[in-house]
Amino acid sequence: MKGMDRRDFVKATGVAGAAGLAGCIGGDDVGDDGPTVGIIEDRSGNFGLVGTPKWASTRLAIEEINEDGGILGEEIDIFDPDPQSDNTRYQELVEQAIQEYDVDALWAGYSSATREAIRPIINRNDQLYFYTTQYEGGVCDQSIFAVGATARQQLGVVIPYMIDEYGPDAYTIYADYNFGQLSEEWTRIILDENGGNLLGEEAIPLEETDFGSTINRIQEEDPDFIVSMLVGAEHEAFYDQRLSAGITDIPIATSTNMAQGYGHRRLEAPSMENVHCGVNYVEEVDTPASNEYVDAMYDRFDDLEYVNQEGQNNYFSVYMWKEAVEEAGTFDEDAVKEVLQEGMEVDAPEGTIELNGATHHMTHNMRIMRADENHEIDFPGEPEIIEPTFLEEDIGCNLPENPEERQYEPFGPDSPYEDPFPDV
Amino acid sequence: MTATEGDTENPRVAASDRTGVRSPDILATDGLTKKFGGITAINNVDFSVEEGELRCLIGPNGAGKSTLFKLLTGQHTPTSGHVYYDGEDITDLEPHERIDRGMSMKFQAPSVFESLSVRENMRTAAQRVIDGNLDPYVDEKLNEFELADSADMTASDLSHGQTQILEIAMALSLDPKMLLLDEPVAGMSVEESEEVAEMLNELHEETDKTFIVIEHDIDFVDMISDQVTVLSQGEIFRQGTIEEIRNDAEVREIYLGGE
Amino acid sequence: MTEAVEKLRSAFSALNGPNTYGNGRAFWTAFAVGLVAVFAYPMFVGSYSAGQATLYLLYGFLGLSLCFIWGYCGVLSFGQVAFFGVAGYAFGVVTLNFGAEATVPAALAGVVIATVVAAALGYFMFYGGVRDVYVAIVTLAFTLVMYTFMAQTAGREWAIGDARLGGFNGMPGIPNITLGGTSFSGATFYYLVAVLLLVTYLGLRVLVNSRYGRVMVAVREDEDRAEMLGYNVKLVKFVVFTFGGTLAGFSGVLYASWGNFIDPSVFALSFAALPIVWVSVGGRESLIGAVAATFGVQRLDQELAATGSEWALVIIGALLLFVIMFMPKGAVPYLDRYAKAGLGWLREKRGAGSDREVKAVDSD
Amino acid sequence: MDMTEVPAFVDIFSLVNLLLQFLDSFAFLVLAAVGLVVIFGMMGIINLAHGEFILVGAYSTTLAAVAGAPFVVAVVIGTLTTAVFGILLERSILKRFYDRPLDSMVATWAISLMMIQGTRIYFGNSITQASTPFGSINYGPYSYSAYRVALAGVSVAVLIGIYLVFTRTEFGLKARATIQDADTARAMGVNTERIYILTFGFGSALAGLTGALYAPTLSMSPEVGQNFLVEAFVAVVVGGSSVVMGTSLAGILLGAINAFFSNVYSTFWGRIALLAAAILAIRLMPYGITGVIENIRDRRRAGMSLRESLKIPAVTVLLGGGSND
Repeated sequence: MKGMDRRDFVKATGVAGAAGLAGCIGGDDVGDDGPTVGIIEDRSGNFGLVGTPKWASTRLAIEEINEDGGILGEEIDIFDPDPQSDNTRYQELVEQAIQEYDVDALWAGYSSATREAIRPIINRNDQLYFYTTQYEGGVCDQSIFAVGATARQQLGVVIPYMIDEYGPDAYTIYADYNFGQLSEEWTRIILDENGGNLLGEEAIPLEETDFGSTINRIQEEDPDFIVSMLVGAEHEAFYDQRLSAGITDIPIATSTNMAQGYGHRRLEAPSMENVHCGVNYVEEVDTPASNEYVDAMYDRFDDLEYVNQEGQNNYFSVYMWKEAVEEAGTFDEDAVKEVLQEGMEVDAPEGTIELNGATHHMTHNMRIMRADENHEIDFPGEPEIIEPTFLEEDIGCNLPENPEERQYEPFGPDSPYEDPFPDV
Repeated sequence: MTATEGDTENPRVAASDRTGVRSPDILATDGLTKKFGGITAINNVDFSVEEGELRCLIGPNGAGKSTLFKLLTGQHTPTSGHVYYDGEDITDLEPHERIDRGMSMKFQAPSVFESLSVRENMRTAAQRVIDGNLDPYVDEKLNEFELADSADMTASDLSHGQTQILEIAMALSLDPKMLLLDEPVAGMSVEESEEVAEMLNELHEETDKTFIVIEHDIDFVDMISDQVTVLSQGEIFRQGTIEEIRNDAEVREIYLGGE
Repeated sequence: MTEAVEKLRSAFSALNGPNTYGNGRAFWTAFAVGLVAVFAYPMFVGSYSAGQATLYLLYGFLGLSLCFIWGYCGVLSFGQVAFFGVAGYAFGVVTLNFGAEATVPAALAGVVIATVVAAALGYFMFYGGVRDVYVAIVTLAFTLVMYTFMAQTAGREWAIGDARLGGFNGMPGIPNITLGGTSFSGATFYYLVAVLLLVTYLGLRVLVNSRYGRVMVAVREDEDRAEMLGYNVKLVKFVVFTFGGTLAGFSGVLYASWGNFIDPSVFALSFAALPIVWVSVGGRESLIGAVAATFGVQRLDQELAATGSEWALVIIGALLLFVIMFMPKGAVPYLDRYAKAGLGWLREKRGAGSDREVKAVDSD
Repeated sequence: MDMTEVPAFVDIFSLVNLLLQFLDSFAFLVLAAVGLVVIFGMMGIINLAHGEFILVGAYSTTLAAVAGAPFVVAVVIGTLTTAVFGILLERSILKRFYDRPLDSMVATWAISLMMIQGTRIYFGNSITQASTPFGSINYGPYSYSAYRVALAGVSVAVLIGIYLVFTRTEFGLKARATIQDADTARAMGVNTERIYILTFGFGSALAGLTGALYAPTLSMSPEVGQNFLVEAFVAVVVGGSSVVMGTSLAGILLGAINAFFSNVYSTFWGRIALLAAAILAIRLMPYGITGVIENIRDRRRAGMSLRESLKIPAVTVLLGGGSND
């Protein structure tokens, strides 16, 4: 790719001696002395709240590795600018990470909008990239390792529980953009698979803070539980209004709230009472591995507010990458990717999980995180390993064989699913 | 109202009589009224000026003189009534369309392009009437108005009197048929006022241009005009020669009462 | 032969006038040096850095568009990014439907749609009697409306042909501008944008120093006076605003092609404020100031972000506040004054050259 | 929403839903806008840091409430803190921009940038949120947050308060005189500098009050003030520069539109309708409702009958076009 650019450049300048000058194009080699990773995670702007633990976890993992002697005897350099929740800035910084710092692996981006903004750059450069946010699922892309839990994994643990516990009738509210819409489609599928029923749904604009009529509509349908894929600080207003409208007795299943933005810590109780989130990890998970990790985080970062689900995903994926590099015996991205694509077992703070080489997704130890009236967290039931089945079984995504760069949707043309509730 | 009835032709006739002999009135208003909020600034005014006339418009503060001007130039839209110019109903025309028909105006507060040079100010006016190279025309005008020495000064650095003259010069550069001057000598020295009066008289005699001048200073009015309209409380109060107006007890009263 | 020289001379003189800073030999010498630097830049920093710099260059059109309408005609638009965004989306929609071969007609379509939207909004405002600071409010409201609307177009129903608007996730996969089989990216795109920007800059110089430029400046200085000189102020503002939309639209097309992506953040308040920042910092009555400040501010912003410092945004804000407080007319007029004083001093010292020449060097 | 299957009594409750939603929307629009409108209408400054003034109010209220202050006390603390903050900012920076309204936009934007990030540096990405006082209003199968409905009452009280301040107090009279013509006001012995300070402080206090009142209902992050900007600017565009009349009528009109579409269709359509109304308003009422009302009033005073005086503005509203003055 770099060679290509140089050819473009020669053509453009038309300078006969430019070939000689090409040696002077030194920008690409800056910081190329040792292995470098890029950590491009939001620490300010809209996603600063949820991005900061991601940044901190990645840093912590790299620092631990360096203290331990590095990888293949080499210390790892870090390039960690602040993209400020701005997608154009992400594009610039990802280019910079790849071209100027020649990063060997990249952790970048909270929202799926950011992922889509940088995906062309990642693909063009065949950059090894870990996208760690829990997301709607379906990205089958040879350069991306989407190691966060997918909607199918999260909803797949929480919705069956809700149906068993509270009854079959659900009402869905979701953020009106790609993540929310696709998650809503998964909700339909999972409800249907588990004998549930969809009474109604509503898409909520991203900037909305007024949920009065939404709550009225929910009351009108009188569901057994609500499925919420609300996103961001604005939508958190729903939980307060739910409390002051007095409907905390209608339990909520969610794939988003609490596990990322730790609403149970930031909102005054009991607005999150009776909220159930399908998670693979949060800092309340009480296992030795988890506690060790959480302690290390707070030791290293004094003013850290929470260790969220995504932070853990960054943390274990750094170690996963380390193992792959060591097995490959080189930092060469293609070689490392080849190792990763053979699949790998990882001991993460959430427990032992597995990378699926064919789809670049992970199995996860899925739990139900529940808040009580004091916002104390418990995890009813046993952690359940859920595999990322959609791409492998339903779509047949097999990246080592067929290196694609696509995102599949549950009701898209290549998917076997049909909308079980076409009238709602 | 009675004062104007005798000498005003019905403007409607003038407007409809396009094919006939042109009315001597270049400008006429018919029942012109303007209200701002609760205040009636101009009340049912029938005002007319003959072509080639030099008319002075006087009246105490708040009599509505400047408002009347703005209604004539289209900067204000009348609440009711009509304005006729050269036999045409121009009530609904935009200001620039009225200027195109040969009006021109000097504002009450000196109004030039302050951050531009004097020459640029003149060019901006001159390019309205001159195609091609502006410089000969601009130089001529600068000389005519004795602004040549300050041509490269920024307009905001001019003295008050010079600023007034620059604005008059710009207004005249358009070669208008009718020029509206709102207090052209306000803030000028006596000498400067006399120069302006002389210039106006010359122009009045040598050209067929029509002038309407709002003026406060009755001595200046004396220097330039013998036809005077007195405006009071938004209505036409008197109209006549300067002598008649000077000797009118009621006019004195409104002036004393008004100020 | 002499005729050609004469033609060249008159073409050059059309570039200069009282409405631009920098008209003399000193300015043009510095300009030539700067130009050489701009064109040599990719040879020293490499294709990647050139690609980065392309972003700042293409923002230059956006900066120029606001400088043109605000600095020269006194119309403060808070909505230049709306035209920028509309054009970018239009470019995306056309190219995603018709492929990379269609980038030229797509670019045209983008610019035309931005122009039409600007014309419609301009007509609403200027013929509706909206003036002064209300123009800023109305254009800002329009931009925020576009933001909210585009952010919620994620559903499958929001598609034009094969192109899904994509809501908050935006529209990925927009191809590079392709001309005669050459796909412009990296250094080639840099040169394309640099040449276009140069041409646009020179064209705008001619325009603002022309008769029409004089009318624009008259409207900026005093609308009533300009109107009483017989200028159709509403029409002038409408035309200038519309053309500003064209320039902003052009910027948007280049942007979509640069990042192969566009999303609703182009309509966000934080982006909408940027052109105002650039133009204020550079000096709103200075075209070169707008371009230079666009480049400078964005570059600095990026450098600060790359440090990862939490103080980056505070520093940017403080810098802006400083400039707007202490150089109210912007950096270029400020520099111009000092350069002029410096040159005058130099000439005095050498005892050579008349005042007249100093004037020729540095305009009035 | 399928109305055919629900029993008839629900329709009455649906009307209550609609009414409460309207009150909620009205309150949000009015409170989002008042601080902005006072500073803009009285001083001609578009305060792009309006959201961050709200942030100051919201944060100080939340900190006070979480520290144990009763909610009403916390609201007063939040409002006063913002007023003091606004006055300090006015004295140190904004007073330099009074004759440069356009530059003041750049300055306030820079201030906004620094304040958001400064808040993040100092307080972190969020602070603990206070919870909403009062409970719910219950009717039939429905309920509504009593607090949000109560805010409608507060917003009306705020509007009345502003009206009284500007018409019945010496400060108000002086302020209006200063805004009309600062030179004359000065000549008449008004300390205009003081008036500017107080007006700015008053506008800041209103923004602070908004932040204080909504503090328990929103997530306390450094961007909390940004939630109000769209509504605030839309209300200014639709209302025009008149503080009390424009803002209240804009609140009623936009609140009704938003409530109707949110309630009958969905939140999404509520928002789209709100924005569409704003766009239409730009076309139809370039000076907002204030402009239309003044136009009608002028015509009434010009001696037309009510019917007649409404006729022309109606035409103007439908076909556009405005007067030059």
